[in-house]
Amino acid sequence: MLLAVLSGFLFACIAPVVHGARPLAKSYYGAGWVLAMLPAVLFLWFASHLRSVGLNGEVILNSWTWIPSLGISLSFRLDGLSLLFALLISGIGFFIIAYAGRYLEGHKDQARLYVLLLSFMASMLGLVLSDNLISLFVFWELTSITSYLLVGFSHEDKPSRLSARQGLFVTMGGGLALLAGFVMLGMAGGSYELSELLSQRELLHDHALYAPMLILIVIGAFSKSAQFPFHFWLPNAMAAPTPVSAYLHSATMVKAGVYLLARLNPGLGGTELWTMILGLVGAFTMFIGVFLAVRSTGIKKVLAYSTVMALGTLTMLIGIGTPTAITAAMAFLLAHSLYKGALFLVAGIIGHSTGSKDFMHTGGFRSAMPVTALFAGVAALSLGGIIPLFGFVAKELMLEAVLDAPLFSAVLSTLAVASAILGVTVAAIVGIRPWYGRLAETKVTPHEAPPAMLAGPVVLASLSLVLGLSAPLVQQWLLGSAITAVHGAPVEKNLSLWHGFNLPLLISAVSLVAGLLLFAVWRGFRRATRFTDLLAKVGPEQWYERAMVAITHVSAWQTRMLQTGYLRYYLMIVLGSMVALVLSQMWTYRDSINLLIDVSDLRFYEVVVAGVLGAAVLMAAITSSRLSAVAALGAIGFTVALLYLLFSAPDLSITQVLVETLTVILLVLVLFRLPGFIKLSPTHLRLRDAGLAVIVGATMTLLLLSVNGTQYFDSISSYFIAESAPSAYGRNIVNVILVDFRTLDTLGEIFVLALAATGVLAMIRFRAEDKDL
Amino acid sequence: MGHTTALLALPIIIPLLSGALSLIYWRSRKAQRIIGVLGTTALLVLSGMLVAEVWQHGIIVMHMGGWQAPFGIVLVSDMLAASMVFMTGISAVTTAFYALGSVSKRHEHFGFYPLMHLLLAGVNGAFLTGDMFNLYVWFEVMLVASFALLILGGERAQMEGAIKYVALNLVSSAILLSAIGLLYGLTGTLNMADLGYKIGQLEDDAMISVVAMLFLVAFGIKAAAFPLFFWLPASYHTPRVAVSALFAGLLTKVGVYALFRVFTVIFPFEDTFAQSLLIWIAGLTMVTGVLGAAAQFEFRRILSFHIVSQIGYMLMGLALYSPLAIAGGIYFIAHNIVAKSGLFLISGLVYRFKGSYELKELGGVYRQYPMLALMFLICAFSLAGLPPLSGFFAKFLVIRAGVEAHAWWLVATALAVGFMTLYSMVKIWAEVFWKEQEVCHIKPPRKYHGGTRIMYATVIGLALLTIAMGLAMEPLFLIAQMAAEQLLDPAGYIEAVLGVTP
Amino acid sequence: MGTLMAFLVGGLYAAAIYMIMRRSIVKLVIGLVLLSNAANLLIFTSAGMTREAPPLIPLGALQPDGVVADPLAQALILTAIVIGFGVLAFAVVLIHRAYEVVKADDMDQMKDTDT
Amino acid sequence: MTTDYVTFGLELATAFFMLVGALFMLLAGLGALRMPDLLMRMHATTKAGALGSGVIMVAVALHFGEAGVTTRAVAITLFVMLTSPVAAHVIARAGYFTGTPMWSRIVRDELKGKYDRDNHTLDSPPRYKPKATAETSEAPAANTDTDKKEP
Amino acid sequence: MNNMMSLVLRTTGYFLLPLLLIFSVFLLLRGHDEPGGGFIAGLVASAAVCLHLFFTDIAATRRLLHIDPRDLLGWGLTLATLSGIPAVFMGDPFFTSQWVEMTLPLLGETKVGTPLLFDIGVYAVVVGSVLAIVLSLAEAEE
Amino acid sequence: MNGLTWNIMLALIWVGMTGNFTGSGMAVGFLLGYLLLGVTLRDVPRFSGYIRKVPRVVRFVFFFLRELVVSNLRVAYDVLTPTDYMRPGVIAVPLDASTDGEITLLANLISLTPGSLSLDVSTDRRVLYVHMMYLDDPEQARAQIKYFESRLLELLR
Amino acid sequence: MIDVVLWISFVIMCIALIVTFIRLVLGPTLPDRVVMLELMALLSVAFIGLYSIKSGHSAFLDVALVLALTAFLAAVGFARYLEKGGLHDDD
Ligand code: NA
Ligand code: NA
Repeated sequence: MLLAVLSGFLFACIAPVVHGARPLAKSYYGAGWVLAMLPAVLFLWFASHLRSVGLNGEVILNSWTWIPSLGISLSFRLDGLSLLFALLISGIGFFIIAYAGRYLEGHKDQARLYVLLLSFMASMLGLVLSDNLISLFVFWELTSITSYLLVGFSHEDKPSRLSARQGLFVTMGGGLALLAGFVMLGMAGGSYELSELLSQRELLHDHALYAPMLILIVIGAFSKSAQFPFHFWLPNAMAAPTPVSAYLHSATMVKAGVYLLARLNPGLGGTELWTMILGLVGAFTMFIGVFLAVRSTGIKKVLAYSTVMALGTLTMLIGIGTPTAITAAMAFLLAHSLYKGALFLVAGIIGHSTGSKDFMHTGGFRSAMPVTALFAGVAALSLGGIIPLFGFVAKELMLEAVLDAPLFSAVLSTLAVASAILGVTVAAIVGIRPWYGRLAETKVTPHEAPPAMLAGPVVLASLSLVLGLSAPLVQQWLLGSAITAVHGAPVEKNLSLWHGFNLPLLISAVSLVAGLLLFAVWRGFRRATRFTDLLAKVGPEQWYERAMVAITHVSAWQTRMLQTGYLRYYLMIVLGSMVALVLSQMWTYRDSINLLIDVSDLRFYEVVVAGVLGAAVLMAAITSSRLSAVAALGAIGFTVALLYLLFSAPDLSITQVLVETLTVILLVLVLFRLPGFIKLSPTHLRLRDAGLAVIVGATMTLLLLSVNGTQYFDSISSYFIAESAPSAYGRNIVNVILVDFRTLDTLGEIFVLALAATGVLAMIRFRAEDKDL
Repeated sequence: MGHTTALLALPIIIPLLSGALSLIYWRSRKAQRIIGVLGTTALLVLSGMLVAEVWQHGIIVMHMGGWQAPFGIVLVSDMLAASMVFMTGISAVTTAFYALGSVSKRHEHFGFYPLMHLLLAGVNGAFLTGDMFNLYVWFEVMLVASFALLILGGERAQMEGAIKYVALNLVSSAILLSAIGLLYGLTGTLNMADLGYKIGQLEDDAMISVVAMLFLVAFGIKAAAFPLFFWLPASYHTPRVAVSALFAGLLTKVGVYALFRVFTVIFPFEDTFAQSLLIWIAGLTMVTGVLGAAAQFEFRRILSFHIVSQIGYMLMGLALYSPLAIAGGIYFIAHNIVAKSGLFLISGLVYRFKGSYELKELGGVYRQYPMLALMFLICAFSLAGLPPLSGFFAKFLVIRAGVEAHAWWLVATALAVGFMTLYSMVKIWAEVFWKEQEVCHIKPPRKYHGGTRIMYATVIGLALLTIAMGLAMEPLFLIAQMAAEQLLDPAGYIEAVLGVTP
Repeated sequence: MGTLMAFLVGGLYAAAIYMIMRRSIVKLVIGLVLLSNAANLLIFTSAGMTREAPPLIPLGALQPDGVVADPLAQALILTAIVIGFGVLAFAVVLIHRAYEVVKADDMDQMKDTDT
Repeated sequence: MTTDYVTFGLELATAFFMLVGALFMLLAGLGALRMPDLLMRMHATTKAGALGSGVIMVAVALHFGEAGVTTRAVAITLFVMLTSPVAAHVIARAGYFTGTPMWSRIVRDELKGKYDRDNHTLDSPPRYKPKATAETSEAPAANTDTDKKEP
Repeated sequence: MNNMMSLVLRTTGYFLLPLLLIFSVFLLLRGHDEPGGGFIAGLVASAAVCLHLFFTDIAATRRLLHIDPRDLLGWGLTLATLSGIPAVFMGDPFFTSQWVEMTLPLLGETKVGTPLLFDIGVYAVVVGSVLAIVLSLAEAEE
Repeated sequence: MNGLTWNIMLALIWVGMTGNFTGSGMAVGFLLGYLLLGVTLRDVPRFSGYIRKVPRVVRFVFFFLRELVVSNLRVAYDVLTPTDYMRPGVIAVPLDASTDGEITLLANLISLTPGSLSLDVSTDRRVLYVHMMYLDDPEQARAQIKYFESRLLELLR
Repeated sequence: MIDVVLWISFVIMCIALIVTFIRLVLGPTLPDRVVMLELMALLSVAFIGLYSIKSGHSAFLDVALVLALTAFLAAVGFARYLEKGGLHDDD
């Protein structure tokens, strides 16, 4: 299974080679077919498990160690649920890649598209096959990344870039919540392996972190699956070329969230919180999605919003969690993937063959492109939930589940019925509007699509019909085990095309009529509901936009406040922090700190030297002449040297004298070029700075007084005094320390000097002239 | 253990000698280049051997000059130090190779190579030394080398940035020096293990806690922690990009390392005021850094601010003070060195092709240089913490540690900051790589002449490394874990150095 | 003497900080000199000061007679003085070049790089 | 007994020289404080300063009575005698050159106007020149007492 | 002919220069036993060269030096670093002092060791650095 | 080989023979050597100059020291009394000294003696400008300095 | 006796130091200040002499030796600066 996942990445790597390969060079779409062989093979490989996994309900586990110390492994799990998804991903992937070969024929970035599509497919496969939360998350994020690049495929257009960014931010933002949730889940369950986690339902439900972890995971899933309030990114992601949209929206990425919820249902599901969040949000999303679909006119937009509806439905069903609901969810999932995949490809064909991108500019294409029209119609029927298509099966089950929902049945049912009606309208818009009526004026003369592009819609739409007719078989071979996987136990619910006359059927019939009526007054309906645009102004998309603006503003403000460019403010903050920390700690320990104030042992000449030093320091600080300041530095140098001398440090004293002399020479050499001091700051600022400076100084004084009063241990220097002559053969202990006991310090020190000299040379001799990097 | 091996000193001696030789051969570019490549490669190899050595033998100690601890200076390598030295080696090799293609004759003539070597020596010295004052000395070596590298070129922006950089870093050095002096006055010793040992014996260590604050501030400045980071964004974008990359990769990490070292061995951190403080510092560092980046529209400035925010994650590892957290922090350091250096180097290539660092003026790189774009994506997504790159696991570790410690706000901050990092990376991607360039001010050099190829190679190397660090996480995590366990058990360190059990 | 030195050192720090915070870059350098002296004297004081007993061993002896001043502190300060000198030399030339490039002695005209 | 006298005599001499030396140093300081202009201050500092420190070195040499110390004391004295007039000279010259104001009661200034400010050459007065062909026509920039700032 | 600095200074300077240099070597060699050592000695030597610079000009001072300060820098650093290496061949840690006892004319029994080499390296580095800085600054001045 | 070198060699030999490697040993050796030279080689032309010069040097040193002390006392007096008596001024002194060494030594010594401070030497080295504290009579002051110069030159030539 | 004289000498030296410093502050011109720095160096030499007598440690004389040899360099530096046309008075 690892190979199944990795092969996608490998193919992605060689895609550019294949794309440019000489035998295929004449017809670039040829590469599409070649590369499509990979998903085809994968599809067949997964299909070969239909008997064992699908029919017999086996679970195949495969594990490769990755980071065992952290409980992260590359473990894969092929059960009904992952098989269903894997088949959808690889199957639809086959058509998409083949389609892309033709759709973007001659496009300069076609090779990159292959790379991205294949990587994306591989990531999706990894996601649905992973049995380890963290590796699942890895693939989860990979799908976000690849989809970002796919959505931004036409990256030279700004809207395209913005949409890609929006999708990325929403899904990644959710991804972060998901990560936190996963970490909590792993902590609560003691493992990241799904196989282990899902069997600990009780433990998880009772865990103190159940609610937060659930909410975090749900946020992650919702953002990916475009649940309200994250639904807005999906239609915007329509900037992508059609094969991309189709792939993203039919089978794959957007369903990742649904997949995750379904996957975790046995472990986390079944609580009121679960049902409440998933059920209500799902239902609301379903309604919003379909409502907005009807309100839109752009071909892809309509399809995208209808996808939102489907995702809402799925979420709602998983939230309800009853056997019927789970069955409905799986059926709906399959149905949606088929018809939506077909319809997106059809949308692409319309765009490709006519140049139209809006339903308002379509009509009457049936004669020019009959095959497309036919299969578009079939897919639309499935979308509308019309018998005998598989969509019908799914919709009936959905209505049944909603009606029997243990919680919030009334709300859910109301929304479900409303959505069913609008769903029919959407189906009509898609299935009727472009094909019938007056022939619309188009940029391109309508023509039938080539086989590579037609293959997808034809097969997928046909499957909608075939599967609908063989619903029980589908359950037996495929959905049954998936349902078991989601529910955590086998389900006694049979899938069939015909349930007899019951309430759901009635609702279906009513909604069919109502939906078609609504289609008839589509324009009017859209006009009548224009008021909802006002709502959009305060809707989640606006939140997103505002957040983006807020980030810019807040960050600019913060930078203005903090990174002012004024060294003195930086110093104020730095030193202020230091003083605050030191003083606060001193205050905390005020009882055990012992300030030593003892002036009894002073000698007058020491006081005088110190006094002159102090006065010189004052002079250096307040003089208005820089030359006086330098002279004051000289005085400081001499007095410091005297202090060192008075306290038994001849080497220091000599060094100080020499360094001071050279410092003065350096300053004098440099000052020649510089202007005199100008009084730059007004008095109050100088007082403020002086205040801070005095506080810093006082802090250092306090520190020193307390350290003078405290000596915890004897100094190690007695060792040097004792060993200098006998072991190091030197009588000047300071020098012996420098060149023998602590050679490394001195070594570092001379390197500092050398570095300073090198820097100085560079500064003086190196003028900024050449700009080459 | 007291295992003595020359391996311990070589990561300092080699760059010191390389630097000295490069200074001797300052007239010959060729010699300097050869020394540059050989010296850094040797450094990498030796540091790899050092890691292996520590892995096998635990903490190793060398008593420089043959003087017993705590009297002489000891070099100590636990796993933290060894792995930091190894990361320095990686940084060194990339810089040296990238420099072959990118550094101009004049830069070479005025000391790029010796400065680079000595910067590395300072960094490694700081990592390996077991003596507080010696740490100060190596900090200064590193600092002055960085000063000189920073101004190499002499442009106005460099001078302006350098003045702030120099002033603030010198203030921090003065604080550090004062803190060391006070600590010496209190304890009469400078050896870290001895300090830890003696302070551990104290009943009343009021003044120690006070002085610890000075260390926190001094190293906080070096590490560019909130609110002490100002010098970094003011200057890091001004030098040549090979230099920026080296700085970004290494300098602040040394400050972080020092915090890790000092607040485990000398002032154990658990349940102290300093720890609770550091939690706040970590969070605020992340946030202010990332917001700073969000406000920028210049390639390298964005990257510079992100250094700050990433420091927050590393500090978070220390602040949480659990084995996992510290391992996470350590892994984060390693990851950041790779990813951040890579990004800076990429910005240099972009500059070479497009002649600007301003997002506004850039564009079209994805179309013209897809390989470069891919490398950027890898490094940028790694920085933003996306799987399966090293950044993801770095983030994962600290977040998991945060969750385990129930540090909810810190976890939330870390996650949000991860998002904001993505924000900035996407901004760069969209503007520099996706967008069409309006006007190109320079004539791009021929696409693949020798220098560019070497630059490319280093960038690719780093990108592959960040992938590899993610994929081969297990051994790295074990190393980080070992480092963390050693850090959290100062007794082992003390015993290795002093031969006494506290 | 430690007490007096504590106040002196405090004064040195205060003056140094005040100078570093001025707008004039020349004052910045003077502040750095003061800062370096402040830190050195702080170490000197903190280690404890001894009168009239330099850490030297008389010719022919193996140990000094009597108590001598702390040689380690002196060695540290010596190292610090040298480092301070190197850094200062760099800083002096830096302001010199900065003045040439910016053509002003005013820190307020050197804030373009930050934002 | 003899050694006691010698010791006492040495001590006495030491004390004397110390005191004298210190007084000379004080003199230098007071002179510096009180004198009205730069050059006059330098009279005090150069002479009294050099002498004072030299005298104290004599005291040092007497006190220690060791060859090594004596050598060093002599060396210090010599160095002071060597360097301090040079220092005085260069400062005086530079001070004069840059027009440091002189005391208002100066009686005579034969140097006035002899410096060439551009190439720093110093002319000698015509009467001391080998041939009496004094070119009075060349008029170097005036160096007046009030001319504080150089051009 | 440089009129900038006076004849008096120049003449005294030529006298002081060797004096200072000798003094610096003296400080270097005795540093292990009395106040002095490589650093102090190096500073004195640099001061001597600064003096020379002050009474002559840069060209003359460079001629006086014979060697570029940058070379001095590099060699000094190398010498100081290498002085720590012999220990390794004796099986000791880096920078363990190695002493050779020898009888020298005039000085008698003398111990000569790597610390002296190290100190000479320090001396060279100090002279090299200070002169590199001062000379280049002086050049920039002109 | 001139007298001084000989004298030093004799002193060294003395020190070597006595084994007394100290300053005082050297001084004794030097003195002995000088006496020996003075007694034995007085008439050898090569050494006669040296032998005559040494007492002059000694005398000059004492002369100079006296001047130094006197000058200091004078300064002391001035410092402690009101400034009214001072008549400062700059005079030009023509030079007989011709070599750099002579001029420099003279200038430095003048700076160390009472009431005078060398300012500068003219570029043609003919004139020394001296600042005087008490310039009652410029010619007298010039003569004073010329006398000083002659004593010095006597010693040097 | 010698102790008493030492103390007196120290007192005198201290007064000298203070007085010198006052002139250093008063200036008024750069050359004045430089002269005072020179004097401070000489004062230090003398002070060191006294102190070495007081402490009995001749090692301190080495400091005086260095001072005597090198302190005048600062003055020479200043003089050079002035002659090159630097401001001598920038109050
Ligand atoms: Na203490
Ligand atoms: Na050694």
